[in-house]
Amino acid sequence: MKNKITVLAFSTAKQVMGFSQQMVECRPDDTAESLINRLVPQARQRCGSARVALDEEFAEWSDPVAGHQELAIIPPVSGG
Amino acid sequence: MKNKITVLAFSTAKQVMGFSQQMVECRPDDTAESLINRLVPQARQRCGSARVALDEEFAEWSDPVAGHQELAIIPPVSGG
Amino acid sequence: MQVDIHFSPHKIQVPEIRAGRECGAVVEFQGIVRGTEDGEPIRALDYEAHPSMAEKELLKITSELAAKHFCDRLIFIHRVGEVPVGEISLYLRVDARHRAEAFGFCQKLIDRMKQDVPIWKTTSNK
Amino acid sequence: MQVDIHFSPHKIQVPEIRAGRECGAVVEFQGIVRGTEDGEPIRALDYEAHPSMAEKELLKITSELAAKHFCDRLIFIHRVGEVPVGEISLYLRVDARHRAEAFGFCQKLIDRMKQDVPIWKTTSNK
Repeated sequence: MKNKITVLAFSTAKQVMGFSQQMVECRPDDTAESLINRLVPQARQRCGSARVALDEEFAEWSDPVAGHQELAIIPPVSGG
Repeated sequence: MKNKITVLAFSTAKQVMGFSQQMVECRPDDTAESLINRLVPQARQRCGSARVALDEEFAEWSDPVAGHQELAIIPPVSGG
Repeated sequence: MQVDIHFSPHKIQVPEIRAGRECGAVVEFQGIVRGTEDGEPIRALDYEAHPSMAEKELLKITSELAAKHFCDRLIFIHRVGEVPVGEISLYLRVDARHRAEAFGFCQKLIDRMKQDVPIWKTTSNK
Repeated sequence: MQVDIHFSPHKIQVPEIRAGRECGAVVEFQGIVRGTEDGEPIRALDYEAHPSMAEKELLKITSELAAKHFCDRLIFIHRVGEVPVGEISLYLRVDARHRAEAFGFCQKLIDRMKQDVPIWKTTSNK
């Protein structure tokens, strides 16, 4: 059985990733960074100073994604 | 011809003076302090930390009142 | 800067105004009469003012503050007479390009008002 | 503390709410879309958000701030989608006993929102 995770890309990250939401298969040793880099070459670098959130909590790009349902790429925010 | 000035007393100064507004004769050498002390003994002291305004501008108690139309006794303010 | 200053014995109606094209921030403040004063329940506060002097002082303060906090508009409404618990005694609205100016102006105006603007409150015993 | 957080694609209607009996200060903030962005005239801004994560972040920030600035109520409404020039993108209302708490809470909430709450604006080219 394969593990799947929903990847969300917002704002400028949407352009880099080419989607706003996608269901993705992940490998047992995937980190947030390795996962998105497999979807788009150098995605992590190209997303600049974006942060990552796992299940709606800010996390580190080096954190493993195993056990999470959602990975969100969070470019610098600009609400208001 | 006598000079007259309107004396206004607000808030706690009203209790001290016994009026909120009164037309008063003033002498040529009157200061704000001497004028109100003549109306009510020790009025200046009894008005505590009140300030005085002459023609709607803050002034000193030692300022002469000659040439002004209005003297207002301004206790500590508390708007809001 | 457009400045409107009002003293009114009537219940304050919060004005509905469309902000100007270059306005990015509107800060509004309502001062409301609380149900207790110095720990004792009250029914109302009484406000009195020297309105024409108060307006002059507010205009002085406004022009001083405007030099530092660039704002487009100020509306200042202070109720006078008896103000029942739960009703608005003071309403302020500041429109500015950016929020820091609007917040700075509004807060400093209240601070200065509480030092120098001839308005007084007393607990209503009626 | 009562907290209401909303994200809505509709024009923001400023809520009319009576303050509680111990509330002495209400601070409201409207963030409005200005007619120019980086010196260029614009027609609208587009806002997007991760609403459920944004709500979680706002609740965290709110409970941190409430420890220092004791407030009774917060209403937070952020519009999403296209927001035309002159319309409200963000509405905040903070009710507190005293004005310092209400102003402090409101300003710090906006500052923290602009650091950590997943909401983004882009200039609308439509």
